[in-house]
Amino acid sequence: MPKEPPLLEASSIGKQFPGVRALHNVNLTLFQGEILSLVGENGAGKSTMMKLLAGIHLPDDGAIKLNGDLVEITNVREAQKYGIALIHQELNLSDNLDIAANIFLGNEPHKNGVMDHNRIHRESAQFLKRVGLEFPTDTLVADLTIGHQQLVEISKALSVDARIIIMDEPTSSLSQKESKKLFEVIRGLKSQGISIIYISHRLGEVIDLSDRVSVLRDGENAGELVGDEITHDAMVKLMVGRDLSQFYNRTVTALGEKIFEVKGLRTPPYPDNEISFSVRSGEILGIAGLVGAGRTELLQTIFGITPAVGGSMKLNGKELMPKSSLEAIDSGIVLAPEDRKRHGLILEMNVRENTSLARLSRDQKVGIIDFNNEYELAEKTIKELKIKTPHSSQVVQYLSGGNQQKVVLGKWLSMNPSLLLLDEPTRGIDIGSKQEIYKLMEELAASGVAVIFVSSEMEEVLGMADRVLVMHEGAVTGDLSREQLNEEAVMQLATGNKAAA
Amino acid sequence: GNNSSNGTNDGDDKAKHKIAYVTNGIDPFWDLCAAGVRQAESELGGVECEIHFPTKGLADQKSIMESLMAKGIAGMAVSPVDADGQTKFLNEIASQTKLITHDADAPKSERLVYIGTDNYKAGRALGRLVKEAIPDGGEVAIFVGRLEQLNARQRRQGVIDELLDRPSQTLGQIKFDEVAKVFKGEKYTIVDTRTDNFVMDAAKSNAEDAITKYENLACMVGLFAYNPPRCLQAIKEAGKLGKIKVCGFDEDDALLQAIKDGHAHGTISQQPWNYGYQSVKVLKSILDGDNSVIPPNKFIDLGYKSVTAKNIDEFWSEKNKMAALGKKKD
Amino acid sequence: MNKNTIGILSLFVLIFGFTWYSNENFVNGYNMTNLVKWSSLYAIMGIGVAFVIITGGIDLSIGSVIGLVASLLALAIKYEWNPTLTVVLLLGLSIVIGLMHGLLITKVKLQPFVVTLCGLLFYRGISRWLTDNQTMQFPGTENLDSFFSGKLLIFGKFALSSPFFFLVVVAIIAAFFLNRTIWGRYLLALGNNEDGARYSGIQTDRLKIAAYVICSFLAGVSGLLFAYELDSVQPAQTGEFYELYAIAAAVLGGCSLRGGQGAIFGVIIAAAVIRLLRNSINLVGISTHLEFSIIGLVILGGVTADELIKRIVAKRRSKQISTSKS
Amino acid sequence: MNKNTIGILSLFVLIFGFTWYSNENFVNGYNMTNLVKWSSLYAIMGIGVAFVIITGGIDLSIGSVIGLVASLLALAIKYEWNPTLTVVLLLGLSIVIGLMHGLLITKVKLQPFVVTLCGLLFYRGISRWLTDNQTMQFPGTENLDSFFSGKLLIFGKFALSSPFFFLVVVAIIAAFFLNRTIWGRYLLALGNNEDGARYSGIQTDRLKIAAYVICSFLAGVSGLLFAYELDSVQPAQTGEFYELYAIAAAVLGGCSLRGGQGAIFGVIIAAAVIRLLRNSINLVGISTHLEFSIIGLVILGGVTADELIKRIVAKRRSKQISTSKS
Ligand SMILES: Nc1ncnc2c1ncn2[C@@H]1O[C@H](COP(=O)(O)OP(=O)(O)OP(=O)(O)O)[C@@H](O)[C@H]1O
Ligand SMILES: Nc1ncnc2c1ncn2[C@@H]1O[C@H](COP(=O)(O)OP(=O)(O)OP(=O)(O)O)[C@@H](O)[C@H]1O
Ligand SMILES: [Mg+2]
Ligand SMILES: [Mg+2]
Repeated sequence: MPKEPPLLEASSIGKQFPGVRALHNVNLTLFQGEILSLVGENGAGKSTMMKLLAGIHLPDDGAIKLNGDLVEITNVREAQKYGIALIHQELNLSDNLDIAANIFLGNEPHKNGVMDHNRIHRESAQFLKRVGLEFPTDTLVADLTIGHQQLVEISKALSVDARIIIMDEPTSSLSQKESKKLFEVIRGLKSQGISIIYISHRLGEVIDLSDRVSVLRDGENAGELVGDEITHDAMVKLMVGRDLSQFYNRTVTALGEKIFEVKGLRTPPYPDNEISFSVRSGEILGIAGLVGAGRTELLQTIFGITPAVGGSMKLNGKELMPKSSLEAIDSGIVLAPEDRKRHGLILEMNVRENTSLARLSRDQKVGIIDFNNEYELAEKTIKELKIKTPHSSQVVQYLSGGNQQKVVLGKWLSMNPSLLLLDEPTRGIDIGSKQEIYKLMEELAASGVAVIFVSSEMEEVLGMADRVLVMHEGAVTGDLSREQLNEEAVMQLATGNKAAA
Repeated sequence: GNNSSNGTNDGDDKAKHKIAYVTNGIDPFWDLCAAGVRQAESELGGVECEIHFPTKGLADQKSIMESLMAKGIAGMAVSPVDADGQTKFLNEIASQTKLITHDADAPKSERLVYIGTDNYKAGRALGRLVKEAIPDGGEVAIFVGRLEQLNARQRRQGVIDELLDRPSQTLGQIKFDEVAKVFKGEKYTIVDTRTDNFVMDAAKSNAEDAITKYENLACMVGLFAYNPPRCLQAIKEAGKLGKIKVCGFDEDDALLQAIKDGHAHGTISQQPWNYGYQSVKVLKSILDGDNSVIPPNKFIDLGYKSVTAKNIDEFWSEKNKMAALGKKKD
Repeated sequence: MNKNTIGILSLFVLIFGFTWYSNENFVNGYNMTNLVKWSSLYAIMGIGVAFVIITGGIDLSIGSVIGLVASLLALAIKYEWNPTLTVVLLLGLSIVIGLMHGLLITKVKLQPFVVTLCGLLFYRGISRWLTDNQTMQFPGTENLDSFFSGKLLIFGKFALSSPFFFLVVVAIIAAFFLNRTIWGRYLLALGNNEDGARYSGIQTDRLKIAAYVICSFLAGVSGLLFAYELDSVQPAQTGEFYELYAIAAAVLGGCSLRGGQGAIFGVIIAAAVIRLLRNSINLVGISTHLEFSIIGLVILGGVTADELIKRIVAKRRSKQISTSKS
Repeated sequence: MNKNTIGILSLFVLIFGFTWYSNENFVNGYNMTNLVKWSSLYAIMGIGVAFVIITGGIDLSIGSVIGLVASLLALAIKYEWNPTLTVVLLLGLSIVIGLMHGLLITKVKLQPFVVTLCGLLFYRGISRWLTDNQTMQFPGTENLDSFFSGKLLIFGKFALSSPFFFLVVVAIIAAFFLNRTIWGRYLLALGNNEDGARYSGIQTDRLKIAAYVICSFLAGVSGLLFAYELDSVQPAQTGEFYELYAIAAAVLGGCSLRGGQGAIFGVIIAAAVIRLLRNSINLVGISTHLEFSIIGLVILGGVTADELIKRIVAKRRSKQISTSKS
């Protein structure tokens, strides 16, 4: 491990938001050419800490030293000057502009304000090559997949000549394959002497990648792990303050009848591919695949958000082809969507209003809301799902990611669905909440609900699914039973290699 | 419409002079003028008239006139929104077509003749009506759409000067009084002038508010056609019909009815149909080569008419007749 | 009552007090009758546009719809149609107008600003054209007249006029709809997050269309009320600029143009503030030329104060939490 | 040239052809001179508001700023101020106005619609008040007159007027600014994703303020041009409703009200389309009463066609992608 003085040293950092103490007395050091991982539960303050380093927020207390010199990073431009680049948790590209424009945004080579287009494109091409993205530099960002956009963000960090690149959950929307590619890029950067701060809830990645791990809990330092100390259990213990054993302890229950069947379903983005499969009651079916494999589209089609262009579906023996989410819900299908904040919740409404949103139309015949009923439903949901919220009138915006996801699930569970669709149910969710969500999935399956879940996290797929469908470019390339399940087989199928099945 | 575009037509069409009648905006007043235009068109023959009501003031009026020039028009009668400011432009028009002004003059321009009324004199006549209505004197409030228009200012000044017994001023050199000021004369006090920007509800609520504010209000004077009816409504709703007198300008039916019923004292009418009718008639003569219609001072004064209970029936039936005549063509 | 409503209510009380202090005639029965009447007329429009604003949309066509309905009413009466039938047809027409706006916005996915701006131009033109731009009156429809502009004497000279009763009905239904029914909840939800609402099984398109229908319908109702109130229609002018006052009332009353927020009571008070201002300007004797300026300043002052107060409250809250924690 | 611009250009050609066919006088020098002049005046306003729209904002105060600048100019000339100095001061004033809008929007975080709506009311009132609502003229400022409304004869009766030359300068600078400079790029970026732009180190607030300043400044320039073009100012009327035409031109010309999109050339053509329509209505002999309706319909038709074409293109593209994939 590096012995020279730290490149970056933040000490006793404190940060306050209206209503929240995000950071308190936090210390962080980073050495040259090091990959430091930052882990912690949702809301532990990881992103906030990084935003302080990148000049987006100002710390209330504490000091930051770069190369031993005390610095004050008051805006993004200064951070860039110090060689710090942050790749945000949420993508922050302007998708009306092309790749080159985004890479150099805010940092364009110019003469008196007049941009040097040629240089922008020429140099962008070099950065793209470094991260292994083979697109013309004038491709609109809107036309890229999320994974590719992520690589554009990294190119952007490279373009400012960063010595410290901070990546806040860069893999949360990447598939295994893309993640692997990203890790190569990260290691390449490290070998060039660039320091990386890496944030992720995927502890496997953290173990693979990190030289050192710093753990945050409730906005404070919870401990540090170096080298061999970096194990799953050790990190979890520091994060949640106790042991979390038996992570995926799927107890396989007896499966019931086939309750949901899809025949020759064709989704709008891949109208030529026919998808067929079935699920039994009590079964947890996983869907694996690379980003853009069409998994989200498949779930959305089943849920009626993007109606199918062909094929048929049968639920509980009844034919159906929902044209809207309402139809799907009415027939017993519910979806906890991939993008929780955009699709799953009404962020500015409270827990009570969110949990009752779908159910309102059921409980009331004349359209008048029964507030007592609504309140009871919310309290019941909070208790059953152990949602951490001060009261049912708390605005969901202020809940942590895991609790937000539980609100989404609570909304649907009150509908007593026969088929529960989960799209990346644990994306961006910390390890403790993850486990609770897994438990919930199991309980539901045990009660006879059929569960279909899409996940890009291999461990999760392997750990939770009774059976796995693998998709590649809109087609189902494999259907693996629990016995056939292994990482190798899934990866082969996910990359379109049917022979593996 | 369409047949005007294929120029080679029967002789009948060829002989017709194309005349444009351009107003300075949209107002009930112009509807009656338009009626006069239509009447003259059908009565006199040999002319084809188009009427334009510019929606939004000067810019619209200018671009409409430009389009008319482009289209090729033999004669044009216009009521300039701002006579002084438009002089140059009017001269440009006058160099290409027979131009006359109506309702508002542009004395510095090369228009052939002006057909209209002396609004200051008409205002003084209105002042005399007020004096008749409240011979013992009292508070008077004035209501008007906008004071940007010269005719509105002239009328208002005429009323004020008459009520304060000031000497008569000459049109063209009138000194205008401020708006936000009270003018106290021996018998009469002009307490307020309120504008409404042609917004009807503002016209009505201005009247209502004046009734609220001035408990001793004796007479309300409406300078634009729609003002007196709004005043009457407000008075009626306040239960002060007859207590507060109304004198007005122009010839809105509601006002005429009120004069007949004794709820309003009187109005000054410019007999707008004459504007339209005379404009067409004069233009036709000029276009036919007869310039004798143009008097030496280039002003055809159509005068005004004081209408009170005495002559209301006669006047109203004439108005109805003219309006109906004008509309026959449609 | 929510916090926004308290702000606007204070503003109302302030101006009311000031005007009363400046002119004691202000509170006499006749003036109060008028103030209530005009405020009611504006509030009805304001409530309509509030529904659209709650969905995150906007309706610039209100004034022109008012002009169109009033013009057509006058026209129909002139041609001796059955007045009651005409009124029903015109309300139907205003519903159809709202439906068209809604369909263009949800199905063709045009922007509300553009659709209703075109509506503003289109209906105004149609009104002028159909009536040949003639000023028109409403003779001899006594029943409708007292229905739409009748007065009920309460005491002394204070009377409540038809628009007030219309407002009461509209406000009660609107407040009930917004706060007590599932559709009101859905409207607020979709105004906050349209996708989220759709994923919860809410038929967002239908609800948005409904909001535009409500808005145009209430504009239609206002059109009838204004027509009978003024006993006269000027196709080119009746209703002009009313959309701006209606939107101002909605915003000042606590609706966020970003959607998802709205309070019927606030809108009513805000409409009253705007009318009160005009009344006050006339009574206090400020130059009528300044009217627009004062209204503009008060609205700006109102929303600025609102924003600043919100910030201070948020800051204070964060301080409380931090002291309670450490 | 981008795809949006082709759409609006076709519309222009279509209406041009139709009008020419209907009335051969249409293309005469005199009419073309006027068409170019009015189009230029509208385009300058349109370009101004385009900058604001690109940031995702809106400016409703343009017309009132025009009215205010024109009124103050007339007032200053009446009081015999130095005309050139006055012009400079007025342009300074319009910059200050834009600055205020920008500050209220970025610092106090008020919504652009509200701020500029209040501006619309406020400046109009001030214009009326300062001038006592009198129509005013511009006597004896010959130099400025020929600067702001001079004409350059090209051939026959066809002349290019000052507004056209102003437009050329404004358009070139604006297009250069938007497409070639970093600030133009920043505007587009922040209009699309404000947080993203800020995280890239762009000072989004300053740029937004700059957009409002540009818009008000160009409104000020338009105010001078209109004043000299018309040789007269009506404080209550000059500029009224121009904001709507300017916004319509910007939207029709390819700016999305959601921000992040804009094309200067498109705005110019769109302004020309709007003027052309009015010219056409007068020349073809359609009732002037219908003018608004036709403009409304054409704008609506234009954006609808645009939207539908975009969808078809998107569908075709997605098909190509899916076939190339499988
Ligand atoms: N701009 C803000 N305003 C108010 N509160 C904020 C803001 N940003 C973050 N917070 C709060 O600060 C706390 C720390 O948030 P932060 O985003 O740093 O957590 P995190 O560790 O990155 O969590 P996650 O794993 O979910 O990304 C949370 O309670 C969050 O709600
Ligand atoms: N709203 C959209 N507009 C255009 N293309 C889309 C949209 N949503 C998805 N796609 C495209 O459809 C394809 C399938 O995407 P989908 O999101 O279903 O993939 P996925 O397998 O669920 O991947 P992920 O892991 O990112 O969820 C991809 O090529 C994606 O770019
Ligand atoms: Mg985070
Ligand atoms: Mg997906």
